[in-house]
Amino acid sequence: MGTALSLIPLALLAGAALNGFFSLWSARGRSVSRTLVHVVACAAPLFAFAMAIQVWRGLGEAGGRITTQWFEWIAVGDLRIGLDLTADALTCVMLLVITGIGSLIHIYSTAYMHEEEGFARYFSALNLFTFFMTILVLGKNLAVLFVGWEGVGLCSYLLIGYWWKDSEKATAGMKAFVVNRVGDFGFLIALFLLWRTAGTLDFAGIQAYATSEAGRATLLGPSGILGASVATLIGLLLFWGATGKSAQIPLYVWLPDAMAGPTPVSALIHAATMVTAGVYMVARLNFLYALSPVAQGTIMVVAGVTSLFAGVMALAQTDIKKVLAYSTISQIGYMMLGVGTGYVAAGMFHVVTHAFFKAALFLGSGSVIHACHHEQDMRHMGGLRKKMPWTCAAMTLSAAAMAGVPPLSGFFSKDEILWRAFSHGTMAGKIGWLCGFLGALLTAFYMFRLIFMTFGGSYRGHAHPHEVPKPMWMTQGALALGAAIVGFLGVPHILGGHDIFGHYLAPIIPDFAQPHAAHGEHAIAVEWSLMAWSVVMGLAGISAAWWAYVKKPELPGRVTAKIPKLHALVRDKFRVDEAYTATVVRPTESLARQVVLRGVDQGLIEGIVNGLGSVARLLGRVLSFGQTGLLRGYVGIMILGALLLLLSVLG
Amino acid sequence: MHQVFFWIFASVAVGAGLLAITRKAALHCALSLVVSFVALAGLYFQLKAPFPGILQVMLYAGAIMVLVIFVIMFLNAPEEDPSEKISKPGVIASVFLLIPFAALLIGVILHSNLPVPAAVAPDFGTVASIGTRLFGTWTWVFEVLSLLLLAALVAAVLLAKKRLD
Amino acid sequence: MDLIYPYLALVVAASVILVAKFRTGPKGFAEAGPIAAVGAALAFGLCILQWGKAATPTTGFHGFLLIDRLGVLASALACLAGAVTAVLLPHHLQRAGKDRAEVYVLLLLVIAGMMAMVQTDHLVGAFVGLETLSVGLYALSAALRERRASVEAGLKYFLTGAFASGILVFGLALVYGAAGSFSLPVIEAKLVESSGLALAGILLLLVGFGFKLSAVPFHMWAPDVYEGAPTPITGFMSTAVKVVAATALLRVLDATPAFSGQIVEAVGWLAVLTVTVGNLSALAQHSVKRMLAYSSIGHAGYLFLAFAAFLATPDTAGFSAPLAAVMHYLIAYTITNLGAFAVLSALETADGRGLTFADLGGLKSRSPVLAFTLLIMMLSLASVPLTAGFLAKWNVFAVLVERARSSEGPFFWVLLVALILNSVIGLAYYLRVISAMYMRPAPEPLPATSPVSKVVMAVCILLVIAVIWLGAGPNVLGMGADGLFSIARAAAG
Amino acid sequence: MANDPKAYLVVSVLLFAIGMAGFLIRKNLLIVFLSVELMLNAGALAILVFARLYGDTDGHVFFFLILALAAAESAVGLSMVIALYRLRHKLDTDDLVELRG
Repeated sequence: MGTALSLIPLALLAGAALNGFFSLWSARGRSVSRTLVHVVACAAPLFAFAMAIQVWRGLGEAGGRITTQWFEWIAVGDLRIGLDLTADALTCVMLLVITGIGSLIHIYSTAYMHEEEGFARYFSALNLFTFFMTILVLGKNLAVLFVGWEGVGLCSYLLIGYWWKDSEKATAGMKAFVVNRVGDFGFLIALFLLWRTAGTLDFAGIQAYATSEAGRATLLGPSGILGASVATLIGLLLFWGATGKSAQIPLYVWLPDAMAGPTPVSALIHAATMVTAGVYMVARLNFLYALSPVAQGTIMVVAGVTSLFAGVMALAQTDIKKVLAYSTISQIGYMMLGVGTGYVAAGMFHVVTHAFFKAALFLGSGSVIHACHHEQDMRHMGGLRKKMPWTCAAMTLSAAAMAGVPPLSGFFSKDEILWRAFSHGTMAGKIGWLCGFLGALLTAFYMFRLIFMTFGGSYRGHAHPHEVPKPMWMTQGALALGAAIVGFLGVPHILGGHDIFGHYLAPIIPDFAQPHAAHGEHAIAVEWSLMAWSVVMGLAGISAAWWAYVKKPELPGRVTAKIPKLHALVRDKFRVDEAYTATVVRPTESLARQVVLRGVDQGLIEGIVNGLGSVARLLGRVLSFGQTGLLRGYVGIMILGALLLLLSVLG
Repeated sequence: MHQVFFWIFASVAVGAGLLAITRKAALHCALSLVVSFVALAGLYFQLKAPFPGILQVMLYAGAIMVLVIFVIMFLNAPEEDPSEKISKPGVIASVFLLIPFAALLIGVILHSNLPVPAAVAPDFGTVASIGTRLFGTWTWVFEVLSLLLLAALVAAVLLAKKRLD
Repeated sequence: MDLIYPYLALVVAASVILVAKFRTGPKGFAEAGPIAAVGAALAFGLCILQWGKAATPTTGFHGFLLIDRLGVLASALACLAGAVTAVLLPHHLQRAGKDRAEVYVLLLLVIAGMMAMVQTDHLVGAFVGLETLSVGLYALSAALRERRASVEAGLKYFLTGAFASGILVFGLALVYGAAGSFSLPVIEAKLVESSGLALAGILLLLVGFGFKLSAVPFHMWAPDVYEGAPTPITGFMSTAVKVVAATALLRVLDATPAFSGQIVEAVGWLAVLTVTVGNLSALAQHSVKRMLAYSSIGHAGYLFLAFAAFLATPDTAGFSAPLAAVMHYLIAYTITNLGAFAVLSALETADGRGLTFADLGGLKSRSPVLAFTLLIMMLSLASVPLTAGFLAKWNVFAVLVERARSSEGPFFWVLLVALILNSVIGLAYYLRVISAMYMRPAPEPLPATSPVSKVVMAVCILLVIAVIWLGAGPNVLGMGADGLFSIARAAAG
Repeated sequence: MANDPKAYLVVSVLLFAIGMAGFLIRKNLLIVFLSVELMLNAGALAILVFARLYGDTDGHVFFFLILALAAAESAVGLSMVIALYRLRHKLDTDDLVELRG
């Protein structure tokens, strides 16, 4: 069984290496068979998927945990970290999603990237990305997870910048990378704190420590920083890292820009897998968060606000991929809210369902863009229902799932999250619920706005849209079908279901209990009424979209005209980018970012380049103080340094 | 008598040293330095180091400085060269940096507990004692030194030879 | 006698080149490069062979030559750097239209000087070794004497270096005055309590070694000299010199434990200054070579951070973790930086104009091997996981965390924050190189580069393998991620 | 030794500082070069003082080494000065500013 586990990443790595080789080969001007590249590219994740299924099925008899050790990787003093892999229920969920949905997206890509140059390089990076993603979820300790964490970031950066001739895309990749580094900063500090506190980075070891008497006492003890406990400090720093990777407030800014990459990349990386890494990490360390209500509360509030805020921004986008980008941020907010409640199965369930419907939506939007000759503006679409029936069906089904129409998957997963947040019994839980609840209305509205603008009415563009090739519509159809039915894995008890998903994850959740037990019978009544309310909100959103974009299509224009300022504000994404420029970017990030930008191209991120350019020039001046080439100056500074050294020590 | 000679040698060494960095013409500077070095040799004799004193006069003042003076006379353009001037910011920096620096070191020295001068063997500081030490126990350093001199030789050839390639 | 086999290899190779050059005269002597490379590689191999025996330190030449693992490791790194440089130099010199056998003689002598500097615990022995390498490097910097930049680099290095030598001599004098001997074991026995004279002497030594290590504020020469010197020589200077200077400084600091407490803060602040100035200045550069010059100043800062931890760690029997961290860092840094400069030197144009970021555009398709090499080297310098550079920095980090937790006051936390922040800054400019190679189009018109020899390519590939293996590889034949640590640990034992 | 050894050491410090000052105030390469010699001699004087104090011949040997070093440095330094003179016909340190920033 350990072999199967090892084969998952190794197969993907082999695929990446082979395709990398092909890429080098073709860079030398030799021709490489497309079919061969495609076969290698798709075989790797498919094989990994098969192995993942095997691991999943063998998990029960292996006692819920399969571990395999590769080799000792870091040995620094008392710290010994192995490159070890482990799989438990949580890992299996992620593995199946990554390799399963990953395979479909690889297949889709073979058709989508048909006309592109450098396809071998593209598939090499895609395989490599999947490899790192499996490493991320398979890691037995935080260090291995971090390797995957960095690796997926790097691949994302390569893939976003895939069309490197387009400087804007190259910059988007850079932005993603740099913002993620800001998050990694917190993550790394947390890593070291954890190591110094628990003496290990192994998940099992940390868990044993966190549940031992002494460990508990230390983690709950003061950390010496702002009165937070050690567990709170570590938890918040880890969440800081997660906000970067999982695009939560305040580090979400990179995700919409990352949509510059090829659409299948957006589907795989920026919807289905990588962005859920932060959710996975919080879920993985749920025993740690269980010790810190403050950290949990912070997560719930931040996640709730993110889901609402991103939903609002999705409303005003006209670029089809931007709508999906903001909706992804919003949906990850739901996931975070779910894991933030401590009942991680709720969040993880949404990870799964979201992977299906969001991947289907992205692939669908890719098909639409493909059909409309690289047109991304929904105002130049419309009426595609007749021209692309398969795509239309798949996207509508997925949108309905996301909007929470029962009995599609999104309904069950989102409902579970909202209910857990509501019954969390804290103020933060209530805030999170309220935001998520309002967000549900927005979700339904902007999703169906997208559907109606794209497929409803008549065609407003100039291209000649047509249905996409078979591998494309079939994969998105498969995903949409999944989006429709996967929800039945988590039908709650009150609807006569067994919450199979929740029970499957029960071993990794320390206090797996239904709130009913704590709150008694009336909790069931609450659950019922929340559910009904959510459904009403979802339907209300859909109706509003129908009313606004089908029944009275002139209405949005009138509304916009009435409240131009508000609309402009929303359309400009609340001017967050600008606010960033003024507050965060300039003092901290500017140094790094500016030079990166200058190196990449001048004038890329709107409006800030000039300001940052002068900052960097100034900095260069200040730091090359005395670097005039004059020997006398050099010696003078040396003497000054020696004098100060002597004075400070002898004095 | 010893005292008097010390003051003479010391003041000549320091005074000539000062002239060596303040005279306008490079040639004058070099000649002042030779004077300073000869005065230093006198101090070395007082320190019971006759062989270093002789080396100082013969090799330093004699050979090395002659080489420098040769180069100066070869290269220096006869007319007034702006580079002969003394840099004013340099003077200010010297005053602000080096006076505290020297004062600090002098303070350290004056407050240190130096040992009472040991009684020395009669052959202390002679060619024989230094030679025995250098070629006896210090052979390794001598070997490395030979590498240093070889490197300097090759470097001089590399840099100054006119037609090398 | 077997103690000096590595020296013999170097000196014999140097003599062969000299004699052959005399015989061929002005025609030039094309085999000089290969002979020098073989000589240095042979010396490297002989150092490796000494490793086992060096577990118990032996002395020779009346105690002046000391063969211990610390010295053997540093010597081996110097030989390795020298061998790689000797491989890169012919290409570089031919492109400049020069065929200068003397350069290789000097290179070999410099390596011998480096070995002499670290394989001794006698201050004068170390000093003479240091001067040998300095004199050689002054000349090597100016080796392209028809180029103004090269001569200027040589002269600047010479004048500032001679100044630093003067300070070093005075520092030696003060230490000698306090202890009555130049021998480090004697000094350690004599200087049991702090004295002003000795402290001033040690600080002046710190300035002298800090100069060689290009620690701020004694670094001013470094960017100019690194930029002006022939690129392979710059690579050599930025690696081998740092290795031996750091090792020798460690020996001095190790022998003066009575003063550690007094200078630890000063060293720490030097470190903070060095990392910050190095990394921030690197951000502002246009020339890749100059950027790498500042980056190497930044890396000297990381070494100084480990020095601070070393000084603050109580002297105990057994190995010292900060010392091991320094050696670990030096191994990783040497290999990585050599790789970076190998690529840089291969890419340079005949006119000697410095490479800008734009010149790197589209390198991934123009020369995939060189681009990939530079990619890996940049990742390693930025200490991205799975590279040698990551483990090395992790080690420095670990010893700082250790100090921060066991010492009073926030001082080591400040150092820790400096390390983290600068690592983030560092990423920005290393990434800039990667983005130029992989994301930007090729410059128009393409710079006229000459074809790169197979040997240089092979060296690049070997260095890439080494960086990845030492960062993530299994422990095979004593090498690999884990093996690297045990080597550093053994050297620090 | 009739005098206080500290007096000799003060002379040595003064010469050392004068040598350093030469670096700061002069532009002529050759004079800067002379300043190096001054600094080295200051160190040599201090070492001879201490050698006398301890009655230790090692100091004298080191003096010999400094002398050899000075010779080697002057050989390299002067040949570099000549190389520069061939290129620029100037001996001004302020002229060495092509590399900077």
